Amino acid sequence: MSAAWAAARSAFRLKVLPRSLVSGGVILGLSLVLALWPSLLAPYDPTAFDYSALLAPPSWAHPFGTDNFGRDVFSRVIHAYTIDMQIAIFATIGPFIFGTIVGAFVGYAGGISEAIFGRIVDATITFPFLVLVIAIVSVLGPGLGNMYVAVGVVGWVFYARLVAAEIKVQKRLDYADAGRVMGYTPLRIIFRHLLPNAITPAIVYWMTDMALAILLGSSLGYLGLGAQPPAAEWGVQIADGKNFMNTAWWISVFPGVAIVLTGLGFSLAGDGVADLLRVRR
Amino acid sequence: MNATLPILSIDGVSKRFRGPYSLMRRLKGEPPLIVHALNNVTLEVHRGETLGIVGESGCGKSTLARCLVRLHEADAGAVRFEGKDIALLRGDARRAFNRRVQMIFQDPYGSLNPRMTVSQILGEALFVHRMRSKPEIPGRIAELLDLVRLPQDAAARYPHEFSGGQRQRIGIARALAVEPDVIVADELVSALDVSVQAQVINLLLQLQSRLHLTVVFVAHDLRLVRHISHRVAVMYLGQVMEVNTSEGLFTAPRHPYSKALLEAAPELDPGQRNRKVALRGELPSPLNLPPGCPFAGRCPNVFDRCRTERPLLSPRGRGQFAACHLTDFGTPAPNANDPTGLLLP
Amino acid sequence: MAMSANMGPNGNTGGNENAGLVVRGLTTTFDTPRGLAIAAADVDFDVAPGEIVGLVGESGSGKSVTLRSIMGLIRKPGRTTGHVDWRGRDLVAMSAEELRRIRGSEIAMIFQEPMTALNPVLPVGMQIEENLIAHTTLTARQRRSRALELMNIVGIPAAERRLDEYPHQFSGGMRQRVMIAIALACSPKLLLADEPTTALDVTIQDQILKLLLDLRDRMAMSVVLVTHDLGVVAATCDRMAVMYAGRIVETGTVAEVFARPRHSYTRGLLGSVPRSGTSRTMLQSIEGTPPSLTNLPTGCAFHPRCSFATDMCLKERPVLEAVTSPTRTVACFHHERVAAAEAIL
Amino acid sequence: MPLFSFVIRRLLQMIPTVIFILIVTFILVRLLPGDPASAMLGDRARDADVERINRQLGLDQPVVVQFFYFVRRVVTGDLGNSIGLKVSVSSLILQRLPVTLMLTGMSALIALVLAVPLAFVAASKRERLPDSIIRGAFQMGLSMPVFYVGIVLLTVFAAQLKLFPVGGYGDTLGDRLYHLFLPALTLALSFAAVLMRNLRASIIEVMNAEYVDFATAKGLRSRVILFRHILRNALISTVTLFGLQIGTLLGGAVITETVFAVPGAGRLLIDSIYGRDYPVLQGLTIALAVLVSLTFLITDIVQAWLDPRIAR
Amino acid sequence: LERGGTLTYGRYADSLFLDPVLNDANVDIWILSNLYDTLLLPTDDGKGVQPGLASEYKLADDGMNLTLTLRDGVRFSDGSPITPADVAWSLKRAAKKDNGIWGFMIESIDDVTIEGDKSILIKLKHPDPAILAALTVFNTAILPQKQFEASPGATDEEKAKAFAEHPIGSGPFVLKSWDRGSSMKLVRNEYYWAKGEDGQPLPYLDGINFELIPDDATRILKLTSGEIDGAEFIPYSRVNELKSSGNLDMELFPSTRVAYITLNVRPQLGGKDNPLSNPKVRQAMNFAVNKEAIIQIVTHGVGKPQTSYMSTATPLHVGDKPLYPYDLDKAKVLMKEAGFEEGFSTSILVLAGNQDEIAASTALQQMWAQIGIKLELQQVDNPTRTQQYRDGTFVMRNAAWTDDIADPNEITSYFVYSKTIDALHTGWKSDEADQLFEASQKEMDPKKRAEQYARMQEIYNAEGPTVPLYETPYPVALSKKVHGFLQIPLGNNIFAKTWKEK
Ligand SMILES: Nc1ncnc2c1ncn2[C@@H]1O[C@H](COP(=O)(O)OP(=O)(O)OP(=O)(O)O)[C@@H](O)[C@H]1O
Ligand SMILES: Nc1ncnc2c1ncn2[C@@H]1O[C@H](COP(=O)(O)OP(=O)(O)OP(=O)(O)O)[C@@H](O)[C@H]1O
Ligand SMILES: [Mg+2]
Ligand SMILES: [Mg+2]
Repeated sequence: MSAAWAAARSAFRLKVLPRSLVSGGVILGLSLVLALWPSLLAPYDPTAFDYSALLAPPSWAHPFGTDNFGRDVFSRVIHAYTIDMQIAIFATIGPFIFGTIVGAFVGYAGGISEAIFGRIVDATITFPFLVLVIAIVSVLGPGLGNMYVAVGVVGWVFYARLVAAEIKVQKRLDYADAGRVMGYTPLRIIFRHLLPNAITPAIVYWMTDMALAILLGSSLGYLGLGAQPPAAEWGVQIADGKNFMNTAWWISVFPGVAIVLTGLGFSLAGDGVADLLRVRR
Repeated sequence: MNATLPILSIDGVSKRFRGPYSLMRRLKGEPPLIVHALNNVTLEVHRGETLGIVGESGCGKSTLARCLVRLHEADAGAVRFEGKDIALLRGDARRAFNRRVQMIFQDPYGSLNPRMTVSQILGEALFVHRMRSKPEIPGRIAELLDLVRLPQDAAARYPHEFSGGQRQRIGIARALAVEPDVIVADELVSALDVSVQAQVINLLLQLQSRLHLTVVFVAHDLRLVRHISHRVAVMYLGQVMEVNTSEGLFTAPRHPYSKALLEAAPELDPGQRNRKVALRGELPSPLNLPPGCPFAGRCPNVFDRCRTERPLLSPRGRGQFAACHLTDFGTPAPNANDPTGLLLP
Repeated sequence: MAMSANMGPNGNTGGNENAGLVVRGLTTTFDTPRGLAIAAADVDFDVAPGEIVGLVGESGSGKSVTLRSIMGLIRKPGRTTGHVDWRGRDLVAMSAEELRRIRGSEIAMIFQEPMTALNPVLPVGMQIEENLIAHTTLTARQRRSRALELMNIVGIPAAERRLDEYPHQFSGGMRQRVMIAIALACSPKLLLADEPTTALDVTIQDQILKLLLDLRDRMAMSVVLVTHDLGVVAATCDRMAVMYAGRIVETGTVAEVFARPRHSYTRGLLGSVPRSGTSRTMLQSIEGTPPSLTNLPTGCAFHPRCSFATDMCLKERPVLEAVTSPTRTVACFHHERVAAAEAIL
Repeated sequence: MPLFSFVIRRLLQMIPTVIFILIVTFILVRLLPGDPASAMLGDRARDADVERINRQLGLDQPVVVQFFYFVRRVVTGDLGNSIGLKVSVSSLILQRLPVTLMLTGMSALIALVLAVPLAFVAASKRERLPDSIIRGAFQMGLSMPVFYVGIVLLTVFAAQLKLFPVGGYGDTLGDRLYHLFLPALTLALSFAAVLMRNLRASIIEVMNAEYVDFATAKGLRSRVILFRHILRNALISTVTLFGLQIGTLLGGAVITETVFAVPGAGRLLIDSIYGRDYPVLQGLTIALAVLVSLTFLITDIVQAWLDPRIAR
Repeated sequence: LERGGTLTYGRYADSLFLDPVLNDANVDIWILSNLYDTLLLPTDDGKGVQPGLASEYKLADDGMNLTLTLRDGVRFSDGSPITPADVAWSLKRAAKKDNGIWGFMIESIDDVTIEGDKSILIKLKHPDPAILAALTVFNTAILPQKQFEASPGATDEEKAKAFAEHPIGSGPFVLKSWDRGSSMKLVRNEYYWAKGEDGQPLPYLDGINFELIPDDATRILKLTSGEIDGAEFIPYSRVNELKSSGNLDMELFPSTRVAYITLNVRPQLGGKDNPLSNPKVRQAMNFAVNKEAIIQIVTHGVGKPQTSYMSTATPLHVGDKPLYPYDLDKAKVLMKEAGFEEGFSTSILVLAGNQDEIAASTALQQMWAQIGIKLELQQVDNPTRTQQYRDGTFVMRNAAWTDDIADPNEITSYFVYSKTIDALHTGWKSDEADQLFEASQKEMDPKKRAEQYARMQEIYNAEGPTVPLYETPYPVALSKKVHGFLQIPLGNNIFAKTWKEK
């Protein structure tokens, strides 16, 4: 009896995804739904003014209160999912892909390319990231598009570094040699064999990076270099509410909660993905 | 010696690796440290035979095996496949060579891409070398699985779902997929359990006779090498110390090192115990090779010449070669004065 | 609990200095995501003072877990039950502090991998002296000279200098010696050696095994020697126990077991090893693969791979029982048939 | 000796990095729209004034020429004068950088003090309630924008509880430490979260290492095992991360210094971007690059000291 | 009244350069009067002139000569006497062409001569109705010639740099130490000439500590926690909150500050026709702006609607009704008349991170949307904006203005007169206004000059290139213990008569 039970349990457990992936996935899934269809939940137009309800505290009509324009904070927080999830994805996908490809080549080729890349890495991590991004955004002009470019110019290095390091490990393993002995081309070995095994840290980092991108987006929004008003974006909202911390805390607190929650989602998902992709040997 | 052309010949191959090169050495203008992994190795592999290669860890067995399949390029000397120097092969010729000389690796866990299923692993080999047309590939995969005695449902599974022995069979199947002439097996079974080792060895023996394979069998387990090989080469510190037929080596080793190696291996018979240490000391570092015989430091029969002059591999009759100044070492002569001859039963 | 018949040479378990180690019903389980893994089940065996007992079995059969359970090294999610009587006191029931005092002083352990068992960031001298600090009142100077002495005992040249070096500066054989030196630091009465030579070359293995024999003689120490190499057992041990899937399936003196194995698994093990004069013949392999510990076959765990198996083996689990003498035990319904089967070779 | 060669090698490696950064900065700042004169003079400037000032600053020359002059001066150790503040850049850097160093140093310290013990607790109570609480809390620290954390800490600890001063920098050393505590804490939170995460993972890994079992088998006391065997090994990988994060920490200082009115280099950097104060921006970038490189060097040395396998 | 004590004052930004002539920014200008003294001083309402270092002054009837008499016994802060030579040298330095950017205010000065041991004669190139007001402005401050010239450096600029590190002036305070970017400490000038209510020399305070706290929230926190005694630039959103707090005085000092949107009215912009060049469009945009709403949203009721482009605190201001009362219908009609019934898309430059500008622009975006104008906000940093502004390539921008001189000529020269900076770089030009301005610069008859200014305001307010938003006072919060602090409409922080309860 108990043996049957144990067998059933083990079968069940095996199919089950890592717990953190499930909880992270649920948070992110919901976020994505809100990002795609914010009007499902948001009762008001996020940019509509209401002069009769400036700085109104949370109430049934406005669950998160209103801001200094009388805009519904709840609707703004919800609508901000669209922009912030977009930031999370767009600011990181380019660096992820480009960095992964560069990292794969550098890690495989080694030698001079590795030395050059090493200096680029040094320079990049030596330069305060935020400052560099600010400078680049200042050159290109504010706005999300340019922010993606700025983040991408710097961000790919980290992916490339992770992938290169992992490829260096992987290329010494027997299965890589096996590929060479089979007469496979380097391209096939890199992309068909090594990369799938080397990319896990990059994917895990990607999860974290998406959370970081939202934070960076907020910081830039706060500095006025990210999303442009009247768009609802959490960083912009926090910046909007900064002067009202004492009198209307709800303007900045709720977007703050949203940031933390989404960050948590990404981080849990990252842990989960790491679990899921761990090579079983 | 066999008059026919050897399928693989190794002709004075040397391989060096660059060791750590500290700034201190650079500043002093000293050259980087060099690991002498192979020194002037000469060997022949004949069609259809199994050549065993034994030696202690770090003596260069794997390096040699890798030179054979061109995972390493030799620094000096040449490896010839059917008389052609493999270092000169380019493009299609190189691919053809790669197809015909395959390698199987030691680590059953590391040698298979963990993210590919068995059918992907085998299918890729078949596809890249155009061994079969696309629709025929699944059938061929089934045949291969059958050949290495894996169940058919193995095709859809990932390496981690198999035991070590099964994985080695997948490795063998991958090598066989391209229908090679030569298989270089580097420590094929050392990572496996005794009971499973036997399965894989049996499989290799069967396949060899069925497919007329030539096998280079690299291992450190003397019992295994003796069991499977026609001829055996004993290596020490990047050099071949002795080449002998399997029986010849085990009954009358012609090199003191071979003898010590045999003595050190524990006998399976509890009645044959002894308390004498077979060989003292350890393998010296390949970073700075001694000028004379590499074994001089540990050899019980050492004399002055050994320390200054490196003995060359020279014939000892009946297909035997040894690199030792004691040319009559191990001769099965009834000469009672020879202290080294008494070992043989 | 099935054990009463097997009390070993020191059947009296009363607390006395000469009792040695008496293991009874030692069971260790792990709660894994795949279910409960019974890594060691009902393990019974004894070790008399001065005796070397070999523990053999294939990978994953629970040899290391047994040793670790004796030392109380099983961590969550693992759990150990049963009795380990050391000189009359039960180690399993002992308080952590009492156990700590015994570990490293009366009972010492050598680990399988000298590479990973030594702390890479501490000089080896420190790692030896640590043991002395924990269990003796020696002064720093005395500790240092004891460490030097130990290095000499295990045969590490230039000990004075090497004490300050780090593990990575030692070769594999030297590291294993360092580990032995650490284990010997407080002159233990029992040495648990977990595959001390598996990672080493034959010549080094030979040196280390001979060293162990020497030490046993000089210090009247008992040794449990875990290995999967039957040759090592044949060359070193007095008695042996064979494990399969977490259970001991056969015990006896080495000579008895080698001459006439009474368990089909033992028989298979002996058959899988190539012997002289069997060149290029099929080996007697044990077909199939070892079972998963979370999903053991019913009845005798070995029955799916056993050529002697009958319906009974499928339904009922044989217990370990004394056969010809109190120290000759086997867990097989058909041990007479196995013993009578034609000799291996 | 090995350490010495190691240090020399690393120092030599810094040179191309610094040159690379120098070029990038130089080009980047000149790509920024707007010039120092407009930045300085603001809306009321007339064209003639702007031109005059740009001429005085040599900004009418081609960029290559400017770069040449700049490098020539840097080689002689002269970083030039600030355009906006009208003092020498080196004196500015000497005045501001130590503040930021102290701030980052303190926050690194606080991060360690927070992360190390809690990582131990989390690792040993792995997957249980304390672990979840600790990880959750640190995750929050990681997910909150720095400026937000700063304002919250200020409001609670300085304004409400009056435990700390509201920003500023002090005069005496003790006073400064006291002033810098809250900003350092703000910076430390996300840093601690990253450290904790990494340390927890490596502690778990080290705890499962064979040498820890071997140490237990030697009969060592658990305290000895913890400190001598586990902590030291777990710190090795964390030290690298620690070094890498210093750059990030300096980046975070930019915002923290503004929120807490700390007159540090981070704020100077931002001001110099907004003020198009090229000499300050360039000088400061070099200083920071050298500094961060030195930090890497130091962490490498610490790591080499912790891990004898490295410096061969 | 209590003497003594040090006042700690929180500033939003640090000073850059403490030379009266060569400085560029308000952060310097607004505190310079504490270190340096001018011959004449602005009255507290910022509209008039009163004696300063000069106890008497007399403008000749033809308006071509000005005679000033130095006050008895006035000294610099190092104790040396102030001589007419110092005065003449200082004024000539200030008036020298290309010396700094403020020279335009005294461009009428032709020569300065010493008349005896007390008097100075200023000869003008042409009659200048604003000359007296100009002599209250910071750049005409009197410096000690000898000490200045003894400063290291070859050029005037280098000497000024060195001198300004330890400036010697005759203001009520002396610079004691300056930790750039952090704090600036002033102590009282023992030699200051003015007397307090108690008959003793001013100032009352022993010193002032300026602390630099750029973050608004932090500055207020420091004030409420009692760490500082006063804080400038209180965000409007916090004014009402601080007004109701018990231990603070929330002061709203009348100012000349106006906030407005500048529109580029060139006919072509970026190769396309520019709708903003049409006066009807500009009027429509003006009518479409609900100023009351903006004042609520941005200034939280602190500001008031503008009645002319110049603030009510500027001399010769006219107008008592808010410009362009909110009238959406009229706006729509005007748009239709202008041919923009469908509206158009346009953009506005906003200073990145500036909450007031963001709020105002966001509100404008909404309001103008109602007449079909789609407004895009572009946040940029200051130099970027300034460059686009100066190049005349911007479309619209947020802006604010404060006077430096107690005369309407400064603001009018920038806003209206096309030859200064193209009327705020907008490309707007009215020949009539230009002529009026030129005439008013020499018009010595106050009544006539007032008429000229009334007309100029009429023209500009009707079709000028700006959208006036609001005028606001200077919000300064002070501890209840602080008395007698004054920020005059020109922005100058006057600490001379400030005192602090113990
Ligand atoms: N890629 C490499 N770079 C530097 N040194 C190498 C490299 N590969 C092998 N070596 C060195 O060459 C020598 C021979 O190595 P090799 O792997 O051939 O030995 P082996 O006989 O196969 O040993 P094992 O039994 O341990 O596999 C060793 O000293 C090894 O350290
Ligand atoms: N901490 C653990 N958690 C779960 N399962 C474990 C743990 N430790 C050991 N096991 C399981 O217990 C079984 C016995 O392992 P053990 O290490 O004792 O094998 P062994 O006989 O020593 O094998 P080897 O020859 O490979 O050392 C294995 O199946 C292993 O997977
Ligand atoms: Mg090898
Ligand atoms: Mg084991």
